[in-house]
Amino acid sequence: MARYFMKRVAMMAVAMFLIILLTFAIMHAVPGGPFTGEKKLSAEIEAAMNEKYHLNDPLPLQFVDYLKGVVRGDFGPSYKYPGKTVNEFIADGFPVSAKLGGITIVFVLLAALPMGICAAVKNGKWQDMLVMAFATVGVTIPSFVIASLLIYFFAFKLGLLPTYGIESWKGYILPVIALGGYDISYIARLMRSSLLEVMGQDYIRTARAKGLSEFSVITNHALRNALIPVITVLGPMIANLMTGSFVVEKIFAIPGLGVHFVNSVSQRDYTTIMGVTIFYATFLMVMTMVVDVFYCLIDPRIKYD
Amino acid sequence: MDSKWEVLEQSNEAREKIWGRNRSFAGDVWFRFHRKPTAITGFVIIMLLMLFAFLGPLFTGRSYSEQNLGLVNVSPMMRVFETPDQSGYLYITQNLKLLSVNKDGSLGEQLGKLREDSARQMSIYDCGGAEIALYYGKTPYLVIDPDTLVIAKARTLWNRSYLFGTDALGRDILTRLMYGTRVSLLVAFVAAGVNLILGIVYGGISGYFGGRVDMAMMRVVDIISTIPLTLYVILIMVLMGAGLQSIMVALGTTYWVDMARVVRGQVLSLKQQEFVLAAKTIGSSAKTVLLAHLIPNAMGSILVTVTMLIPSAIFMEAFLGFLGIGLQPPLASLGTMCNDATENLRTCPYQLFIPALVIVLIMFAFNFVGDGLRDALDPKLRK
Amino acid sequence: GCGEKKSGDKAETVSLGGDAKAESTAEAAKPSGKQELIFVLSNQPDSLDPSYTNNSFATPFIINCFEGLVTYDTKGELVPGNAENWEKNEDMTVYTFHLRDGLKWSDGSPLTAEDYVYAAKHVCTPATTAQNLSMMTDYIEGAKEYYEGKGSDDSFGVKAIDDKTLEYRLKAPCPFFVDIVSTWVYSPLQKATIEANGDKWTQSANAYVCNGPFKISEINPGASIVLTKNENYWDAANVSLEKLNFRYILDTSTALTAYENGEVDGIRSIPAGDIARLKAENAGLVVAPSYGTVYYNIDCGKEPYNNPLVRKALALAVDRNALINNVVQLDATPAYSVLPPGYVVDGKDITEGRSDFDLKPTADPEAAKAALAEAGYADPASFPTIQLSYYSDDNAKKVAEAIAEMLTTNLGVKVEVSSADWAVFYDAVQNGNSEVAAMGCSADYLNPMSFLPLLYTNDVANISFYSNPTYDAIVDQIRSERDPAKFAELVRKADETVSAEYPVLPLYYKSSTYLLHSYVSGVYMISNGNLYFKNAVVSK
Amino acid sequence: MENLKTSFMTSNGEVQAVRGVSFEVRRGEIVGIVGESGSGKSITNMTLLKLLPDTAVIKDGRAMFQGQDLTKLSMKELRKIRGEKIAMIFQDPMSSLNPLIPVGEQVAEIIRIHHSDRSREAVKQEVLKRFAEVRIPEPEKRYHAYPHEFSGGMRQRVMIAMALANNPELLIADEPTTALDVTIQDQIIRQMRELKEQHGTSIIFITHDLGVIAELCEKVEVMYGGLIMEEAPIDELFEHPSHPYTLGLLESMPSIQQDKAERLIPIPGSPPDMTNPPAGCPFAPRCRYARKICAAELPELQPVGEGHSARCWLLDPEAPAEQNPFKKR
Amino acid sequence: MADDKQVLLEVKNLTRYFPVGRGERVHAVDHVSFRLERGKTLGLVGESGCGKSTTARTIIRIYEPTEGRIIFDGQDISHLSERELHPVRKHMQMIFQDPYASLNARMTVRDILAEPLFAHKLVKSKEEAGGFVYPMLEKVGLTREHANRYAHEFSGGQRQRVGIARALILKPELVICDEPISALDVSIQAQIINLLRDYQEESGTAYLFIAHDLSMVRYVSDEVGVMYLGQLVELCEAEEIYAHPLHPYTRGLLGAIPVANPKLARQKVKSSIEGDIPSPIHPPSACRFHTRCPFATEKCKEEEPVLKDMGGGHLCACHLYD
Ligand SMILES: Nc1ncnc2c1ncn2[C@@H]1O[C@H](COP(=O)(O)OP(=O)(O)OP(=O)(O)O)[C@@H](O)[C@H]1O
Ligand SMILES: Nc1ncnc2c1ncn2[C@@H]1O[C@H](COP(=O)(O)OP(=O)(O)OP(=O)(O)O)[C@@H](O)[C@H]1O
Ligand SMILES: [Mg+2]
Ligand SMILES: [Mg+2]
Repeated sequence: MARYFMKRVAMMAVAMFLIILLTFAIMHAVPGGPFTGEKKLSAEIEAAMNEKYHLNDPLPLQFVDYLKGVVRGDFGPSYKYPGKTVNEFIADGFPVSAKLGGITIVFVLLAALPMGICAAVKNGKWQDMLVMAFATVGVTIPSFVIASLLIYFFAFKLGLLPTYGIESWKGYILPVIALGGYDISYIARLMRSSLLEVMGQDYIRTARAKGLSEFSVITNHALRNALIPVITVLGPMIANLMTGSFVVEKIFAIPGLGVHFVNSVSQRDYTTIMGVTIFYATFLMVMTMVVDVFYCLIDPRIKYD
Repeated sequence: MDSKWEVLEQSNEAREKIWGRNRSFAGDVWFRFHRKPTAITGFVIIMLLMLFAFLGPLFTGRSYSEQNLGLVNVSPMMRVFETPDQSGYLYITQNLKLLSVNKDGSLGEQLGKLREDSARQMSIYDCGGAEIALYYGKTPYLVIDPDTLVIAKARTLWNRSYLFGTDALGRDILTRLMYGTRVSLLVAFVAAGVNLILGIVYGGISGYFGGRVDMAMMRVVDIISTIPLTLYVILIMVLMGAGLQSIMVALGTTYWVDMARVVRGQVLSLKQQEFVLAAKTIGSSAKTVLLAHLIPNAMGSILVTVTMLIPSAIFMEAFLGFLGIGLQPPLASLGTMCNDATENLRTCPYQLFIPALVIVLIMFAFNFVGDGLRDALDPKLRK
Repeated sequence: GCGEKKSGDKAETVSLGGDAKAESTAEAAKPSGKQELIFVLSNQPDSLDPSYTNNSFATPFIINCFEGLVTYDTKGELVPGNAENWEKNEDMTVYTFHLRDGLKWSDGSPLTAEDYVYAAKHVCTPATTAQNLSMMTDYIEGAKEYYEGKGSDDSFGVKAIDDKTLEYRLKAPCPFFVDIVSTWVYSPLQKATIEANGDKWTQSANAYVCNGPFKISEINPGASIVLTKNENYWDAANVSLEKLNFRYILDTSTALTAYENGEVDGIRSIPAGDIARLKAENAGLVVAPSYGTVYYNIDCGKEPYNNPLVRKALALAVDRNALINNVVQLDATPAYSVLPPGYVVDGKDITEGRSDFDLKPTADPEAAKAALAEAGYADPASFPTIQLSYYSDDNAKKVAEAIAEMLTTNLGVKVEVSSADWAVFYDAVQNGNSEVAAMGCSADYLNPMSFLPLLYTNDVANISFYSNPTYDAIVDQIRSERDPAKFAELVRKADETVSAEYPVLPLYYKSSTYLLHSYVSGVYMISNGNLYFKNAVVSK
Repeated sequence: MENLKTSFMTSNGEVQAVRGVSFEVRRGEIVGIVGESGSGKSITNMTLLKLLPDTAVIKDGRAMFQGQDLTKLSMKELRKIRGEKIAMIFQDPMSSLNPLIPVGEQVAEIIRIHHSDRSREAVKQEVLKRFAEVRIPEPEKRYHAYPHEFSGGMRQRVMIAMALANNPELLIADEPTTALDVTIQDQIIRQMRELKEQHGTSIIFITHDLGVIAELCEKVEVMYGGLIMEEAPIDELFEHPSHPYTLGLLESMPSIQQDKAERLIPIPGSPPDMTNPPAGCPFAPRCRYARKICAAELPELQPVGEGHSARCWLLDPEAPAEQNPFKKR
Repeated sequence: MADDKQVLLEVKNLTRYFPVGRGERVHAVDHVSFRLERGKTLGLVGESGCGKSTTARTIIRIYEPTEGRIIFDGQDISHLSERELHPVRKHMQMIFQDPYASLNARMTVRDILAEPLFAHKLVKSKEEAGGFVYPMLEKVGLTREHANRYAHEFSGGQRQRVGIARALILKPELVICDEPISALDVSIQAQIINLLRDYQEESGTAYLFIAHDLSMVRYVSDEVGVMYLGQLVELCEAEEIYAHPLHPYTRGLLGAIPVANPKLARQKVKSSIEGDIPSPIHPPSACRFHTRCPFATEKCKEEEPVLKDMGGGHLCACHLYD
């Protein structure tokens, strides 16, 4: 297994290289540079800027220099925010996004799994209809609409919860709902269909034939098996939630990585774009790998070699 | 001898008779699909929405770009006040002007403002010679007689000129909604179409050849799904110019990866099936095997994936709208309509609710159809 | 009508004054309650370094944390800041400033004229990449040479005569140099912290040594920056606000909700649709004209826009009143020229009484079509499709859509609207790859000279690619005109010369808005929209 | 079991899987059920313990087990019987074990459900004993193994161990050998026989292999189209098959001494579609001896001999003798 | 033995390993050699997983042989490319085990049967194909109406007949039948066997007949080969192998066959085999059967027995007969 993961890490490195190359290429192909600000800069300042950040070097050289930095774990200075390094930006933004994302994941699982289970067990009954209707609405409304509506009702109309920020625990409630809405629905649906599928398996019939109660059949035999497809989607989901969502972070004024990343794109802050992309890709790959390990723990049939 | 004991003449036909009605695969799917009420509801909704989107504008008599800056942000349900001479009504606009409304609910002109009486918190308007005041000392605002301070009688009226109200530029939301639905559906279908072709071909090839080819092709898929979409979309916009075509290209070129994964998985498992091996031993070419055997059998998962992809394409377009790199005005999609409305959520919530509702409707419909298809295509339900 | 419910004979009436709010008495406000404010900003600055940035989002921080030689008072007039007084030579080429006694940095160390010299040299060092470099090199003698590494300390035009006397020697006579000095590139910098921390001196509260009424006490990346009173400020006795929390909320709608819920004390960007309501409800809305113009940039170097008549037709086809009242819903004045009103000479705004260049607050379709016909397009349909571009922004989008519609209906031409994110958009405009593009301009310093270079041939700022030798000559004259009255006269002449050719499509003169609860007083905004908090008083 | 009827409600209409099945199983008896695929063998037996899919409906009939009607019992009462008194072994050992749980645990579970008083250790010992009984080598080591680490035969033995765990009085084995190799199949058959001899368990053994039936069972039920076509003691069935279907089955199998020159005699045609069961005898369309009445009316089960009855018009006293294999003797 | 002209298929040292990662391999088929004459049937029996299907599939080149040669009609086809193989495919067809998986559910029977015709450009249009398809359908006992039906509508037996029709429509010289009856009802099996036998008589096709039902194999085959763990352990005349099985494995296999006669069944003295098949990834050393063989000696663990003629063309690989 260790060998298998070694191999995967090696493959990850190759993929990462290509991601870096591609992002780098696209980034430089897009017009505008990091110094396109509110006003046009004078020629000499533009020259000084280019000089300072070595943007006059031929692109391949810049790329190699950048790669050298990346290998050392240094994503370079931000071009847009002098004095800040990309590493600092990630160190500032990621914990915020990750905390919000982490809470959201817990919330999503706590809400979605029971919903999915309930719907599957009551297949075809009103509970099922209700959960499915809810889940459909959840995957239906874009998160900026959900977020706006949440603020409109809970913060504005009812005044129950803070409008912005996550300075207190109350501040987490609305962003978590807005962020998790889609995933709750998605996981609930997945859980339902996967549980229904498992409930049709032969070994469930065996379990029933043993004289197990329906409850034990579900908890002892069906759940663990039904969780497997849920776990596979969890990897990318965790990566996405923990690295921040632009929409939710913008609307709730949360200083996370998501807003930062989208802004860096529109500001052409080259190093930040690259840094965050690499960070995200690595995180995604690592999460997928972690999920695979879990997968392996849950399902003894899977041996990676 | 009793005739019942005569030997029963039997033909081979009778013995080998297949009872079920002769239904093609598609016919069979349709048969099971159309017996599911939710699926049919979804299907009908999509059809109605298409009618709404493509034929609707013929009936509204307005264009989606026609502005009436005098009538901005008028809501569909109007709280109106009777004019002093009771010949019509007055409506307080979001930017605190008075608008005359006819008896039947159609909109008239903005009243001319005579003066501002900020001490008494009212603006005085000229209403057919008489003076009438908009009193804003209290929410909701009132129309009063500036002398007697009598509040004009209020009632709620349906906006007859603009059934769904007007937006921030005085355009007819209903017409824009039709065009928005059209754009969103178009985005959805084109994205889905490109997906179908690219995703199927790519996933099919990757799965069919397997091994190193598969490995390389799947890494490409991984990479495509990690490059920052916003950056990529901006690039496309720059290369192709902003607009619908860029959105479609952007979505079409990046959004097929899920489909490719699904098709590949299906092909990988199908290609071990005996009918595929059979086709190979017969001597059929790779093309035939892929097109006649593998893809049609993966169609179930493909169709289900497509119905799931359509909502996400609509989502994505809305998100691009949110980032401000979406469609070119005055064209609107449901996503950009929602986004334009979020700013004015407090004063004109209907501007958000209406397009959001249509999005929900579309998604519901596609979800229903997707679920219906999934069941109809489920091989386990077929004998 | 049938079935209508009659509510008796007695009509309902309103009672006035019952809930009318008490007049806020700004002058008499006494501090009470916690002297703390949360004020929302809609964007993050790229840097807080006055020697580096030209970013408008840095304004609230730099103007409240730094104080230059001169500053602005509540009426928006230039008053002594760190300098007690100043004088200039006859020639207007040498300005000498005398610093106040006992000036200190926020860390308690003394602030001397040397710090100003250091700052100026720091700006004129390529490694600083000072974005406002030209504000210095254009005026100061030897600055450009110093920047290019050709000059020496001696030839550099900024000198400390002694600890308290500072001398600026200029390249050419400049009557409005004091206005220039009010910009933040002329702020003093503390050598010690910059040498110790390099680029990072603006990144931590401790290293950010400043000399204004406030200093930074806390930096929460991406979320907020907290300012606290600077006890070492020379006028600290008159600063009553203890803590000023600048919170970033990017979404204006969220910010407004937070404001109305009382979660924050003030906000800077307000959704257009709410302005009328906020004004009526007396919610603390402040709208004031600010020294700037919103216009559409026209590439005058391109066919058919190189024809002034075409540009005139466009200008005539726009209904500015509708735009102001119904689209941006702001109290603003229709603009007919790039140069906004707001510069007063001898108690009279220099733009007073100037021509309207045949333009009206509303559209004049007839005149517009006539102008177009005169330009050779009797049939508007034969006019090439106008490419109208704007940058991704909710407000810019609305304006662009409205203008496109106005041009289509009033002029009968075809218009294609396109948007792009700012970098792409601005890049295109700068490189002459646009036709008619959304643009706005605010004054860097309160002087018409802030605007005039916009149309000066080959100036960096001239992205209209407009060229008019007569105008250039007048501007050259203005640059060195020492007599204020003549200066005003020349500016008017330049304006008349250039605006008659409609080099841009002016829409309206900017207004700045902000919302601040009525329990806060003393906050003032000057005409470039800068908000000063040093006199703020909370009386809850 | 009396007149059991079970149907599936599907989108294609009602599938009448079991159309009235009655038979009895005595203590210590092994009853075999043979029949065409889809003839309702499994459904009949699953109806007993109500292990049917949701779409299935029990339309009629009783299933008496030690004086109780199983079809009328509440789920709770039924659960006490499942696994304790009546145990089942299913066809596919690959999918009938939970892949995520060690096999030992899965067997232990069935004991724990019905004997909650036993200690963990006692249960484990019991399981190990059962493992040894079904000849699973190294039971200690195998206790913690997962199903996927077992071969098909071993898994089926685990299933048997599981079924036997509580010494059930009735064991229903639904094609327990079909998916296995002959050598393994042989081992399982011997196991079944031992089981009956040692514990006196009654067994219902479902298969479509007459060979297996011949080796193991005492009584045979032949099913076709959801109905019992013939019921007979084992020797009787092979010597005097009294239904054309049984006859056909026997004829179509080559024996090990079969003359190669001789052609096999197949039963022509295909089994009936249970959505549209023929009005008459379901076998009529494929029957060599079919008469007009066969296609029109369903015959009754008629006694033919000692414990031997069959459902065929040709057994009718009125039936003519020519072309009638059952009247010649 | 038959002269070379009569030999249709010769397999020499055919070997196929499947890599399963970590450098390990499944020894699915290990040095198997046999010949098949024109118009004859060779039966191949053995337990599940012993490599029967792999042998078949390697011969028909679904799998690449790891080693060894396949000589079909005098031509070595073991390493031909797919293009070179195309004409050979016409003469070599396969019938699959699973009637449900071996037909494409999305195609009508007509299309299924026409596919080989189109693949070998025997026909140009659908109408033309009909001329081949309908007679073939009737030959396998189906009717014209069935041609429009989709594969999923058929019963198992009908499907298998369609599968056979597809294999036979090209009039191949060799048909490889990989357990064509295992998944079918007893009542249907005879139909299929009769069909195959009739066709052989009519056209002189050779069959490689794979099954695990030994009585059926005896009935259809001229020669029978017994496989164990990827190796051929015994090969001889069909009658002979049943009358005088030599290899202990063959004996055990025969003993395990259930006898469909209760009287005989009770008399039968069983000589069954205990234990399971070892893993083909690490097959036992030397004689692969020694782990389950009741007669195993030390020699069996050390020395690999080779397939030797025990007299009368009866080949067997066992140390018992040294
Ligand atoms: N879940 C189901 N839904 C609909 N029909 C079903 C279902 N399960 C079984 N049937 C139908 O019920 C009938 C009897 O099925 P059953 O499983 O009892 O057959 P069987 O005799 O056990 O066959 P086999 O030998 O293949 O196991 C068949 O016609 C089958 O098609
Ligand atoms: N594609 C493959 N990859 C890896 N191993 C394989 C593959 N195909 C077959 N095997 C292995 O090769 C061995 C022989 O398999 P094969 O299918 O030839 O057996 P068989 O005799 O046909 O069995 P059965 O009677 O079950 O059909 C088995 O252990 C099997 O697991
Ligand atoms: Mg069954
Ligand atoms: Mg096989």
